[in-house]
Amino acid sequence: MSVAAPSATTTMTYREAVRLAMREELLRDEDVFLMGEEIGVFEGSYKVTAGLFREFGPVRVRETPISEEGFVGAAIGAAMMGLRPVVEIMTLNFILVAMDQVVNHAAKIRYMFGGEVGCPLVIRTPNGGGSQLTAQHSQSFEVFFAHTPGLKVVAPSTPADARGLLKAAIRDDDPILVVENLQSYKIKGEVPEDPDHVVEIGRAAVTREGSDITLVAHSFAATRALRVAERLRADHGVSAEVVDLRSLRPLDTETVVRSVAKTNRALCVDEGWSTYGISAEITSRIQRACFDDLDAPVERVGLAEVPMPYAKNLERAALVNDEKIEAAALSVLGLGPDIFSS
Amino acid sequence: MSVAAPSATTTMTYREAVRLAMREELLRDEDVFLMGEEIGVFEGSYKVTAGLFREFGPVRVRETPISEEGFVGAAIGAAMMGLRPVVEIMTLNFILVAMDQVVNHAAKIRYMFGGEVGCPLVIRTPNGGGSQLTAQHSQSFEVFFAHTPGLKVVAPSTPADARGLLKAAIRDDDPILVVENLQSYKIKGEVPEDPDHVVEIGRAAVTREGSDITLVAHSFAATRALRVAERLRADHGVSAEVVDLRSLRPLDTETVVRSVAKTNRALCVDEGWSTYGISAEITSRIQRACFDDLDAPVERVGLAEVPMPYAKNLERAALVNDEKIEAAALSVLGLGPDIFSS
Amino acid sequence: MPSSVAKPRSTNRRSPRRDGDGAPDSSHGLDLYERMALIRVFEEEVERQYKRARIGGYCHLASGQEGATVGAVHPLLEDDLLFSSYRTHGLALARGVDPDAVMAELFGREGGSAHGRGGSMHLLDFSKGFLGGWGIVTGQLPLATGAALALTYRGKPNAVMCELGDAATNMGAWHESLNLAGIWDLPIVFLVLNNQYGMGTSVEKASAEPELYKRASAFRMHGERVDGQDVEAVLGAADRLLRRAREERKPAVLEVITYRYRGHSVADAGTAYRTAVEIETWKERDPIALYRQRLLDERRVGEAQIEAIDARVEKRVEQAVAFAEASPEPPTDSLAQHLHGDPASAEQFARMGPGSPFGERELVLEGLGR
Amino acid sequence: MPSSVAKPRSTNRRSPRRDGDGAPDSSHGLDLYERMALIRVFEEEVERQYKRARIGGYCHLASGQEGATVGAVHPLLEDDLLFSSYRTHGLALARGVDPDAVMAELFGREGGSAHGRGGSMHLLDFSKGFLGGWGIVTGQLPLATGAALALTYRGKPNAVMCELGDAATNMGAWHESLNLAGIWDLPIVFLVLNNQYGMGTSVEKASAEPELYKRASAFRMHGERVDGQDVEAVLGAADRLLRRAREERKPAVLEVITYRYRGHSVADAGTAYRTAVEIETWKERDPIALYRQRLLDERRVGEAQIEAIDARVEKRVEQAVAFAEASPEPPTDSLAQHLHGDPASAEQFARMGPGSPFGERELVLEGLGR
Ligand SMILES: Cc1ncc(C[n+]2csc(CCOP(=O)(O)OP(=O)(O)O)c2C)c(N)n1
Ligand SMILES: Cc1ncc(C[n+]2csc(CCOP(=O)(O)OP(=O)(O)O)c2C)c(N)n1
Ligand SMILES: [Mg+2]
Ligand SMILES: [Mg+2]
Repeated sequence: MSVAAPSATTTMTYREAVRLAMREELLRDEDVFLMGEEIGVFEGSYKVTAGLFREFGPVRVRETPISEEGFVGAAIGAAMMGLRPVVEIMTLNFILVAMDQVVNHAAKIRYMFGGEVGCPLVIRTPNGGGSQLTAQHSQSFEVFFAHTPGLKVVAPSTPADARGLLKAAIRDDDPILVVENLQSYKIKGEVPEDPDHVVEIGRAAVTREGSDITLVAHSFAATRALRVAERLRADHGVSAEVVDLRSLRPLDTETVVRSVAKTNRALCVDEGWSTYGISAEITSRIQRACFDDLDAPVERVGLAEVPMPYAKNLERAALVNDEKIEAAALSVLGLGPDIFSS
Repeated sequence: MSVAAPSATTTMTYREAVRLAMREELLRDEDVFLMGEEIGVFEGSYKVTAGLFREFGPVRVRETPISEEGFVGAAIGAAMMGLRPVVEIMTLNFILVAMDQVVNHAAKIRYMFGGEVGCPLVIRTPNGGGSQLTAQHSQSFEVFFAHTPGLKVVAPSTPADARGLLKAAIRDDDPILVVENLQSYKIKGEVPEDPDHVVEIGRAAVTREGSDITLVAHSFAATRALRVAERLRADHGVSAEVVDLRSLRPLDTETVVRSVAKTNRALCVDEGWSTYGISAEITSRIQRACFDDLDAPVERVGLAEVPMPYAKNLERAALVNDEKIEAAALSVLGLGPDIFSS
Repeated sequence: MPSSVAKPRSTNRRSPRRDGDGAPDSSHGLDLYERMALIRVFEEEVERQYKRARIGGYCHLASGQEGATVGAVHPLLEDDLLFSSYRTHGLALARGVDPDAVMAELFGREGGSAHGRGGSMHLLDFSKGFLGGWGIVTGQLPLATGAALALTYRGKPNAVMCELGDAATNMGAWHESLNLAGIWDLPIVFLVLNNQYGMGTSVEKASAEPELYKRASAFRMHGERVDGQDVEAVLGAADRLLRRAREERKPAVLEVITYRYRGHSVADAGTAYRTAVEIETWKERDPIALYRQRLLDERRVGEAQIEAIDARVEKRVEQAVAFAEASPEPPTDSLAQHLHGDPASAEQFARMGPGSPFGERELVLEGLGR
Repeated sequence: MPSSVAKPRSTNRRSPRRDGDGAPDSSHGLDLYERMALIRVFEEEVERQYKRARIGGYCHLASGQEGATVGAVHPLLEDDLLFSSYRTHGLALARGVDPDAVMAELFGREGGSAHGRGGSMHLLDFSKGFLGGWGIVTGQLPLATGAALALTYRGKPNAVMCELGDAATNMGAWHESLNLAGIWDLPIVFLVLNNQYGMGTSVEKASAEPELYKRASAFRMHGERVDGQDVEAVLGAADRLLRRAREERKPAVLEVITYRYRGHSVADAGTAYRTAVEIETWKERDPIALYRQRLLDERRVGEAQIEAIDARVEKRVEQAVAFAEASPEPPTDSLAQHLHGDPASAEQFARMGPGSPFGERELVLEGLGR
């Protein structure tokens, strides 16, 4: 496995990058197969698997009925036998019906049997809000899985990471949840051509250097953070550093802490609910490791703490957006109104 | 509803207090009924419902087959119709098969339908470790529910709170998870005799006053925290304040913050995994509100981040215990070895 | 503030246009026709409005299924209850939910049946005994089972009908719900609208027993199958099973064979997994056209009456659009409203404070009325 | 370090004591008897050791079910796979898992089949095709279905047997697993050990169709019922269905009627929900006593042979206890071992640091070998 970034790249969308990763791994390893609802003839609800059924046929690209508990469990069982299933859950929301299989089985198998059997399983699924998908269909509760020992959870924000982390996950011997994002699928970016290029699990990326504040984010929020950093520079002369976590469990505390030790201020952003969310853990770790470095409390921006409403204006008000992140960053920097104290 | 503590009390166990709460509410309101596996003839897997089936019969105390998704959902549907089901899940672990009904249905119903229908549901279930129950049967992932807007989550540690909070939950018009604890069932304490005494949801309790450090905990960890506070006094002359959260959502940030503003140091303890756990949120809120007050980083003690092992010695090493809490408190106080820096 | 826990009404009148044994008379025929026509025209308008971006999110049409929908829903009594999946417009309209409120919901307006919070998948009108509108496949089955339990608990003589799709019968919640209904003798009819596909997957591919009504036997439950393109056949079967549910407290499965002309949702062309010929063949047995022809052939009604209905229906849908357009957006500062219903909630959350400034701050400070 | 992903062995020899068509010969009879006797004696010892607090946690005995267990497991070929619930001692022993490793597991020792991490509910021996030992009711069904899929995927001629209890047939995962096995033509036999109760709830109370084998019909699947107190009858049926699974790739349900004498677990007296008479009546048809009598009656074996077996079995169990006692506890500093299997895991977690000092510190610093 080469991990240094190779030079030759191609431009493609995040969606294409995910597809490419699956195609390459299907070609590379006969034990790899895909499973999920509508991933074959229908080409995937979000067209991520388009073309793969035609190329690899119904055994390698196995269409399932709607029965997430059954087929996620079947994938776990197949993984125990040494196969490497890559399961698509149509959106993260639907994993709740398979929660027991993921949390009480996949995560526990190796440990509970004293290492006698493994579970090299990948579940990939998009999270995220927007597009008026409403309460039962717009959630970002990846924190449930990040909380669970025995699982690994990654959440790429760029096409290169989407391909590189999915490939790493497929080659990894442990159960991994790969969190994609509905808003990210159309993002374009450079992707290394080397079919053996993978992105290491457990390494955050400093996607923008800066000196005044650290924005910590993952998934689509990391894309937003980059945009906001630009705005902060252009409109306020603020130099923001952006840390894209990429991996939620393992979590690269070191990279986050190194950045905050430099900038002395941190804002954690994610698309989920803040309370008991991803950003709670990041905050906890920063305040411990950077206790003497911080010039202001670590703050968070997240989804309004309600189920996602349908009406456009309400949904807009609920979602994280660039303006909210910017206002929060300015507040942390003492450059805008203090929006945090209640 | 009287909320001031009445004078007349009776001594009983936590288990008896939970039972009494159910009995009183069954007598008070015909819309209240119990549901769950083995809660009737068998009298409950942990005997919490003992005697109630005999007294109230099979309609008010409804035994269910093993099908948590089905009967939790049925309770939600009955609650939509205005009944007040009190569901026992044998232990928290088994709620995972009903996760979709709890998180994607109960929590969302009122909001998603614009307030047109409610869901006055109570789910009560014990969490916790110990007794070698192993990986699939010893978990404390109440953080999943505390993270979910639309739910309320309470976690009493004393017999009085067990009764008072369960009664408050049954009378509340919203879906509530009441987290009991296998280790707490045998705890004895004073319980008010007034059948209308309830404990307000959303209020933490300062169960011990102190000036040097605040121990923040819930459920059985709050019981341990009190014991450790005594040890700290006796062995080290330390004056520890203990805040028993009692309610995880809503969370009484004010009471926690008031305490830490006084003691300038905080240690969060819970029986679950720390990473992305309850204590992450508590820490986040303390570091924000007490930024200028803290003399040391907020620290946490939790379960070792592995599935629960069976072997006695491993289980003991994994669990939170008084010694670990004490060592952590001393470390936060600068009175013992620094066990937090890696 | 609405009462925090809605209670079902206690009256139990039969709907006026039903005669004693479920066989429809001629005005009844017109009524059935009108309901089907309304649904069809309404959904065609929905698709247009979706394309104009006045409706968003997931939006599932059921054109072709009107015979199944109207036939199954019609025999419900006023105090019976109806639950449905996300393909819910037709079922709501058939149940008598106000088309204005349905269209306004799709537009995301305060005048919508869920005040703009729910959208296409989450219609609900408790006063009509229409209990949603649910987005997770089979999520509604346990709920409907619980509603039937509540009827029994309260000694009501009514029944519940719970609609689901063919593919939903492969979910675990189907099994658990039917088992509970069976052992508890609940008055509930599980209405399987078998439109041949779950998204792009055929029944044969997804279900080891593709004759879905036979799955009832796993619960010693009665199951039967009926032609969904024949609205009266559906009505007859549904009426029979509902009576049995009410009177004998016996659950049942009613499988209705039907077809959706459009894709799974408006985002799906619906052509990748089935042929144009197949779609055309089904259109030849369009439930509305067939029923119109039958009413005319049997001289139960005249052309003029039908045409009057067609015109009325068009008007009704136009009116619904006008209502929806005129209805205001929910106030943006009501974002946190309706999260909790207990009057003490504001006080309970008063000491929590915001997790993030755009988090529950609104919730605590505004939504709950401080 | 063990290979991170275990692979099933490729040999596919029939077990030596089986003849061509499943009818047991006389040495076979002794073998069946011995296996049943071993399980009985082993479990009686387990209860004693539990009472001496050398075994802890949940502990579910199956005395009375030995005919069902041994009969069903015996016809498995070497490369077939067996999954079970938490009532697993008998199934593990019947499958040939070393009694030493089973007892050591119950004692929580490093020499246990799961190196003391799993305990009573989580026995596993991949080398014997015994894949657990699972604690969530029906949790093992999807897994077993996936293992059958893996056999098919790899072109293996083998089958899976998946044990579950009667009450487990009320869970959704039962339905989903059987449906998948049905549509995918998987070689799997779902073995329902119907011991009349799920904890304290009778089959009649819990299952709308109490003739559980009939539930197979919801998947157009073959189902049958057999008397579990007759080990040879069980063996014959299991053998037939396993052959069919291997040769025709057809799943099936085998319901075995049996009884557990003890409570649900050692913590349950087992008397609140059933009468002493009921228990005694079942004991009259004890599978081991019946089979011993039959072997003697049919003169397939002599008293002396039986007595020799009884003695051997006692010795074997004593030896298992001795082994378990001698086996060391897992090293306490190995707490985090086995959490992850990928060799890169230590490096992946290297930058995480502890969430709490007793949290993943061990994990990062010790468990993963730094
Ligand atoms: C648990 C779950 N999994 C997947 C989905 C996505 N999904 C929505 S509708 C649908 C197909 C359902 O088909 P069917 O039950 O036949 O109903 P129809 O759409 O034909 O009315 C799927 C897969 C979902 N909503 N819930
Ligand atoms: C999902 C889930 N719910 C509840 C339990 C608790 N529980 C363990 S065994 C059992 C009874 C199972 O009965 P049955 O399937 O008949 O098997 P038996 O115990 O008779 O062998 C229950 C309720 C569990 N382990 N998992
Ligand atoms: Mg369908
Ligand atoms: Mg049983």
